[in-house]
Amino acid sequence: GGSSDTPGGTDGAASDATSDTPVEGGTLRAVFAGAGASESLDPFAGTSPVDFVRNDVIYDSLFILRDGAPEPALATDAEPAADGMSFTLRLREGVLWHDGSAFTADDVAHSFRYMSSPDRPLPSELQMYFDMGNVTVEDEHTLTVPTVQPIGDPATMLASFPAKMVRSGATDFSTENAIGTGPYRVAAFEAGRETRLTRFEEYWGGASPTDELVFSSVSDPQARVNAVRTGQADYAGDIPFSTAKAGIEGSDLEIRTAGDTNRTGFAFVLNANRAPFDDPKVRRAARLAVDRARLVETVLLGYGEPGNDLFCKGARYFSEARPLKRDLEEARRLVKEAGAEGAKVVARSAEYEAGYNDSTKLFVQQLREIGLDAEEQIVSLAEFFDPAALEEADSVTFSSSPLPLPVIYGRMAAYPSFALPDDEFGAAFGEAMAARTDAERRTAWAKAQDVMADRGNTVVWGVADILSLARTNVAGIEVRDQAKYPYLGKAGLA
Amino acid sequence: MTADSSTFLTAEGLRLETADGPVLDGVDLSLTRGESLAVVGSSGSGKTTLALALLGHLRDGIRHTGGRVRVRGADILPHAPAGVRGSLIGYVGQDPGAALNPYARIRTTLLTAAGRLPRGERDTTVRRLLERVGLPGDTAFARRYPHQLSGGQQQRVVLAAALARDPAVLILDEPTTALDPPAKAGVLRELGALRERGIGMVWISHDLIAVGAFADRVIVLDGGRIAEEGPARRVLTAPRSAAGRRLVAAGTRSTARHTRTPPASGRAGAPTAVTAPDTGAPLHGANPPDTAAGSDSGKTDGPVLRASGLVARHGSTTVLHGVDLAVEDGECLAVLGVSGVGKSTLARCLTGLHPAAAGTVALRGTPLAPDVRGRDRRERAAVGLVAQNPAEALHPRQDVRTALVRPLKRLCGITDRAELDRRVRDLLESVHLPPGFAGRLPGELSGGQRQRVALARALAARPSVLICDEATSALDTVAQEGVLALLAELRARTGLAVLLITHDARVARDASDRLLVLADGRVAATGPTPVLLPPGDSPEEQVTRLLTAPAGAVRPTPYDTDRGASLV
Amino acid sequence: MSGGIPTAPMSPTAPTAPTGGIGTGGGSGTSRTGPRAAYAWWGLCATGLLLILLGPELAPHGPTATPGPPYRPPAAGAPLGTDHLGRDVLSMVLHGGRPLLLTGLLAVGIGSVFGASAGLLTALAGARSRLPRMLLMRPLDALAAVPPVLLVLLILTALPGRVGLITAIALAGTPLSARVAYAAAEQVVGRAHVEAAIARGESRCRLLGREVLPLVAGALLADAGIRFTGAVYLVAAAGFLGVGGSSDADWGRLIVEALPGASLQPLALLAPVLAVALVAVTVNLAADSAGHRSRKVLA
Amino acid sequence: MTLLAGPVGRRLALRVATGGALLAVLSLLVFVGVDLLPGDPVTARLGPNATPERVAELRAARGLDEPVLTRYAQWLGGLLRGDPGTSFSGKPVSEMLADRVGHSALLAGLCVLLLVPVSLAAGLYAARRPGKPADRTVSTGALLLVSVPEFVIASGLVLLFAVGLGLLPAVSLIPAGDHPIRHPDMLVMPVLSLLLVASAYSIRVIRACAVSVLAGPRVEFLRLTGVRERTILRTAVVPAVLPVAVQVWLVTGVGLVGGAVLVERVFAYPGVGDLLVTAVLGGDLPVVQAIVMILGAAMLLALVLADLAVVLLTPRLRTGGAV
Ligand SMILES: Nc1ncnc2c1ncn2[C@@H]1O[C@H](COP(=O)(O)OP(=O)(O)OP(=O)(O)O)[C@@H](O)[C@H]1O
Ligand SMILES: Nc1ncnc2c1ncn2[C@@H]1O[C@H](COP(=O)(O)OP(=O)(O)OP(=O)(O)O)[C@@H](O)[C@H]1O
Ligand SMILES: [Mg+2]
Ligand SMILES: [Mg+2]
Repeated sequence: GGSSDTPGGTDGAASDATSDTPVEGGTLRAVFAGAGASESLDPFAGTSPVDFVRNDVIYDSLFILRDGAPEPALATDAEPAADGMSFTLRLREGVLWHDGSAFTADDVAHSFRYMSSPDRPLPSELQMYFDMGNVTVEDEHTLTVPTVQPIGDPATMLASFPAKMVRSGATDFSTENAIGTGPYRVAAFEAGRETRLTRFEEYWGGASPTDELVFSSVSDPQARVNAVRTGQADYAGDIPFSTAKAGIEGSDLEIRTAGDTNRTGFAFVLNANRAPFDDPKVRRAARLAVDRARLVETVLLGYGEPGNDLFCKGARYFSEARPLKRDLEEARRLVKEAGAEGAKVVARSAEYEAGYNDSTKLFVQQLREIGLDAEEQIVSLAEFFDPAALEEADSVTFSSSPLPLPVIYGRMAAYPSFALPDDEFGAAFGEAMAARTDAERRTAWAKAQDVMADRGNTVVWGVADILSLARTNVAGIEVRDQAKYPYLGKAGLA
Repeated sequence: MTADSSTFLTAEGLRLETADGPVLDGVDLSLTRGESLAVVGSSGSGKTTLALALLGHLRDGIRHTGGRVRVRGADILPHAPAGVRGSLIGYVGQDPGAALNPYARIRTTLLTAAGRLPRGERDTTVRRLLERVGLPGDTAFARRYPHQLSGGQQQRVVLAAALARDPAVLILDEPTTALDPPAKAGVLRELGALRERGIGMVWISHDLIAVGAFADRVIVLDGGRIAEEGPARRVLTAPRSAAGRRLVAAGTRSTARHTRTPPASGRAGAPTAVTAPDTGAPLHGANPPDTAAGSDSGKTDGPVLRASGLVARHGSTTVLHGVDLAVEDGECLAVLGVSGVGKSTLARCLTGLHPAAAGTVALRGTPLAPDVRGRDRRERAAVGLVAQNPAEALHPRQDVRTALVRPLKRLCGITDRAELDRRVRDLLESVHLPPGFAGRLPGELSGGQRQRVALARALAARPSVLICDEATSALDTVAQEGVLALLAELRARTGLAVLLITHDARVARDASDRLLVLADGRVAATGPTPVLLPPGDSPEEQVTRLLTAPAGAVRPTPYDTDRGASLV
Repeated sequence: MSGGIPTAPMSPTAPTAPTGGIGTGGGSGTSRTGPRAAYAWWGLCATGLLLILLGPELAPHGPTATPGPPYRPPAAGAPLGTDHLGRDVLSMVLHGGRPLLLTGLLAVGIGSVFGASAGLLTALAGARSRLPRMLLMRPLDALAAVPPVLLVLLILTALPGRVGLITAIALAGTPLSARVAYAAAEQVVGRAHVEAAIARGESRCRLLGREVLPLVAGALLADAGIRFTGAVYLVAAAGFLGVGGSSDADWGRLIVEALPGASLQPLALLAPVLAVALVAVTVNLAADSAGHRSRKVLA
Repeated sequence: MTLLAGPVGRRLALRVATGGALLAVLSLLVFVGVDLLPGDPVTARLGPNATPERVAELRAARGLDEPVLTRYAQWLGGLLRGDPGTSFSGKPVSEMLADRVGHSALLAGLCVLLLVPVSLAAGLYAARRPGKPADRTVSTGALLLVSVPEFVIASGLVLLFAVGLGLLPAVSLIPAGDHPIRHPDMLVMPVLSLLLVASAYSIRVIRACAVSVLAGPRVEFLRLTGVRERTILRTAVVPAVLPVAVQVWLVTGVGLVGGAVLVERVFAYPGVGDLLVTAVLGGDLPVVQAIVMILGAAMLLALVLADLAVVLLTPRLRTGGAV
């Protein structure tokens, strides 16, 4: 069963998880945004939706996320040591690689080393938590993994970051050598164009329904829509709101949402390290000033709802609180009180995702209404995350899908311009990371998010639906970690 | 005048106008099959306009306001029906250089004119056509492009193209102006043969002698009207109209010899010019000459312009192999040579437009840079050139005034507006053009008018040496006489030296002091004109003899030796 | 042309005013649009120009105002509806003309003048001198070898803002302009009147401007006219790449931004496209008629 | 006549030599210029996922903290050995470019192949009727086409032919392992969109040149001698127009190789233009540098060819005549 059975909050859009179950056989053709020639079968190299979606069905992780909670996959258990400074990883037995060899602890040790190698273009973020080079293999199916800070819930971390398992010794991921344990094996691959995958009959989780999966990379959203519309594909991921709003004629097509626990939170992260947002009052004023309804209507075209300034709605331990009401009077008062009237505010943005720049433009106007001298700074993608420039910016436009809370807050803490310098928050965050039981974690996260809600530096103004276009008979599509990268290992045509 | 049944081409009451007035007014004309009709008239009298009208074409700016032109009874104005031009009426334009397609080889031009031919016949057709006009028929020549031909060669190619389709009538607008006497004789023979074969001709010419030998009937145009018409013999011997009388008189009278002033040392134009009474001198009047010609610095002995050992190449072929020449103040040196021998190239070498590959050009003893860009203002002003092709020599978008003002400003440094206007008026007057022409564009001028503008432009800077490359070829006899008289006067009064490149034997004989004959890229002969072309005989025949004589048959004359210059 | 020349009354064929020259020009088939039609045409152009230049003053809303919901169809307050941000399309179009026109015309003007001069100078120097070829054409070749998008990026990095944008567009257009000019002039420079001018020692400026330019102006104007639309979209591309220089309401930007929602609010796309098209057609036809005088003679 | 031995051969040799020198200059400009582009390839690649320490680490690992000239020398060395380096995505640049350059060249080549007859025909058609309604129609039509951006035209074509009529595939989803040439149905609309946009420039320039030639004395003379209009066009007008037109065609064609970004996007065509923009946006400098070098070399080659074409097509220059 899928995770997102909750019906989509938006009228006219079907949920991604339909009640139909796919029938045996056939070919499912799906189009996703790609990264052109830099796409890769290396499961740690890809950065685009099609990379994630493709590599998800070729390779497996140790744990997967389901409803925000870790679920065993190639590993059956990750048990932290008493001091939290290491954990024992037990692997599933009877798992076969696509070439027929058996999956063992050596493969895991190699995978850990490979993904965290400093030579990689994108060394795994897991090394912020685990000492991945110093894994010890206890036996064929057991390993011990040291950590760099106390980690109470290693399974969640292993599930949250792309940590696919590759065969021991694998460094080359050309079409012939892209060997995983997943439900599909590679038949043909051309970066930026197409991947053809055939079913792996010996898959440990039970063979998939569909004979063949074909993924095409199509960067332009309208082109993805056109591909489905004209029958060149069955499923298109991540389509624009305007397409949905305009509607698609054709009785066998439907626009689906990933459900309201799988929405993307859109935010402005305020730089709490410099004036004026170093003053909690001004931060609060900005949150009071933002016209959430208007932003949702304009930027999301109504596909979503106002946010409550906390990231990761839908994730585990998320604090549901009511969004602040817009109150310009109060906001102006706070600004005046903080002596920040006419303060210069630079709102930095790049079109990292659709809607960044538009929301920034509107935000700037709204900030001006409360007496701040706001101006947008729209830059190219390549410049966007330049650390020096980020430190100079007062607000950075940002978004996140409902990642597990440790991931998002860990990331923000690591970025000086995103971090919230607040002792209370820091303590609660540390507690949450080290907590070993569910209850402890729940209280610690509640505490941390209370601080964020009170004087935090994130203005999560809305959560946006993730839309896809599918033929009505496409079934079995699941959301695991992020709805933009759905899991198609169980999908097929009904 | 009504056309009888054999009439092929008629014009009835033809009236063509420009914005300024009529160009042709009530012209009646008829041509029967096989007849040869000559149209003569002073420059600008409307001959070319008439010829074009007979082809059903009006130049821009000319309107058809009355009368008609018919071919075999069908109107061809304002639009000529397909099939008239080329196959019925062939045309040889006044300005071949401007007419040939620069992108087509000679062969292609001829084949295009000949129409559809079986593949096998093409080579022979091209050869036959080229040989008919006295050009080499070999493949290498047929593969040349127009820019690789001399002016005379170009003209003959155009003629060959017109013959290609054996039209019923040929309209020839001054078809021999750029031809040397032997070549001209050849072409005339060829045309005579055509006439024998019953091909009609309308022939526009300034060359009354050729006309007399050739035409059945002559029409004299004057200011766009027919001044008189009649059998050739009668019109040329006893013209009844004033215009006809003028033309004939000028054409048969031996131009008064303009001998050069004695080459006494120290004699120069300067004192003469400066002290000249301010009265009737249109050109070198009130203003002291401001060029080297007039300054006293260069008043040394010896020639004003001397070239020695000039070698010139076009690509890999050498055209001039070491030419020596010298012109003295006030002297007129005529350069003769068959068409294509390199006369224009020589002129361009002297002016620095075609840098010589070897040899020197010296102005009053000072060597000049081979490339005109390397010469200073004085040096540029001192050597004037009237290029062979007047149509190309004038900027199509610049009016006559601008053409004349530029050298005045640039080379004489005159900036005063009134002074400029006065000089422009004087210059135009000196070449017998009305001052109103200052506002015209070259496209609105007749061929002869353009040539006179080009001449006036060359004179504007008051050069010490004037190189005239066929500067009178497009002029009628009256105008020609005027121009030669002007040159003579300038020579006498200001010491202007003239290098006269010409095919016109009569001009060479009557206007020059000395002759220089080019053959095979070398100086074949040189000497005083009276020696080489003694008066009396037909100058054409003498020149033909000179040009066809084996190299070295004519020896340098004592005149050269006694000047101490070895010229051969 | 002939202004100020004393024309003697005796002249049988006194020259007429300059219009005579124009009227008689134009080759065998050129239209003889009367002066009336020409005035009407120029009047229309002038009106359009004025409208564009005054546009920002006429616009009912500011360039950043968002008076309505996004993608609203035409209604009383907003005759062309609103765009993706809820901005009034009419106002945006009115705001977008002036910056675009000024940037475009300036950039194209500079680029074409520079390119044409380089091309003409080189053609004029001819085979005799390699120097202009080496100093002008070869560097331009190198410039041509840099893709325009990258050129824009590089220049805007070094020189942000409108000046950079103008420089970038001008430079992007220069190489081809130079080549078109060179190739066209190459057919003309051998003519005897150019030689005569060289022999007179005319300055290079005069040689280029008076002797050669009029004979190749048609091709150059056609080149510059089309380049103008190229400039419009280079401005848009700069915006698309997130590098500054263009204002919010440049028509190019408006078009790029309106495309995703074209099915919801086609007017937001059509209005700026139409505006660009109108200006492009006008600019080009104006260039044509300006070149009309000079292009009749080339060969 | 052996062309290569004559003046043409000398010119060509010289041009090729200067072309090589220019390429060297270009390489330095490109490397340094691209390096100076704003943005940091490492942060651009890592996005918000990286801590500053990791960024610094990665910069060191990629050798980005060495002086630019050192890196240039290394890069140039690699280039000469046929190795343009490694993309920030970890893939060898050569592998990323391998097919895409060819695919884009195919698109551009097909476009130019059609552009030549289309622009000649339209340009001459208009030029023969200057100022007449036919001329206005062609000119205005061309201008309208060029002023509508290519992605609007491309989208319009998709709406018409793919979504509306269902005649052609909306997206060029070329199967893995296949060459686009094997799927002509997927090439039709991309080529057509490029053609519609690119032809305006050629048409206008050709028209302008042809108008002046047609009004000149040579054509007048040919007409007077009864040469048919068609022959006049072929022998006198086209040759005069070609030297200019060839420049435009070649430069347009090469420009399309890297410049058809938006059309490639609309049709998801696997070309190099999209890659270039993606790489620029993503700060993937090695890829940008390699693409720009390839496009630059192609452009320089095209320019050499264009120069050669002018010489070959202008008899006065071909025969090495006077200035
Ligand atoms: N650009 C050129 N390339 C090659 N050959 C040329 C070129 N120009 C002229 N020639 C050749 O050089 C020779 C000399 O030409 P030039 O024009 O000097 O002759 P010319 O004596 O003036 O003849 P004409 O009396 O017919 O004008 C001719 O044979 C001509 O074919
Ligand atoms: N397009 C024009 N516009 C205005 N006037 C013109 C035009 N063409 C010719 N003329 C004038 O018409 C008159 C006749 O010109 P035409 O060319 O017929 O003379 P022509 O008899 O051939 O003279 P030439 O012997 O000098 O060639 C001249 O005065 C000339 O200036
Ligand atoms: Mg005449
Ligand atoms: Mg000659």
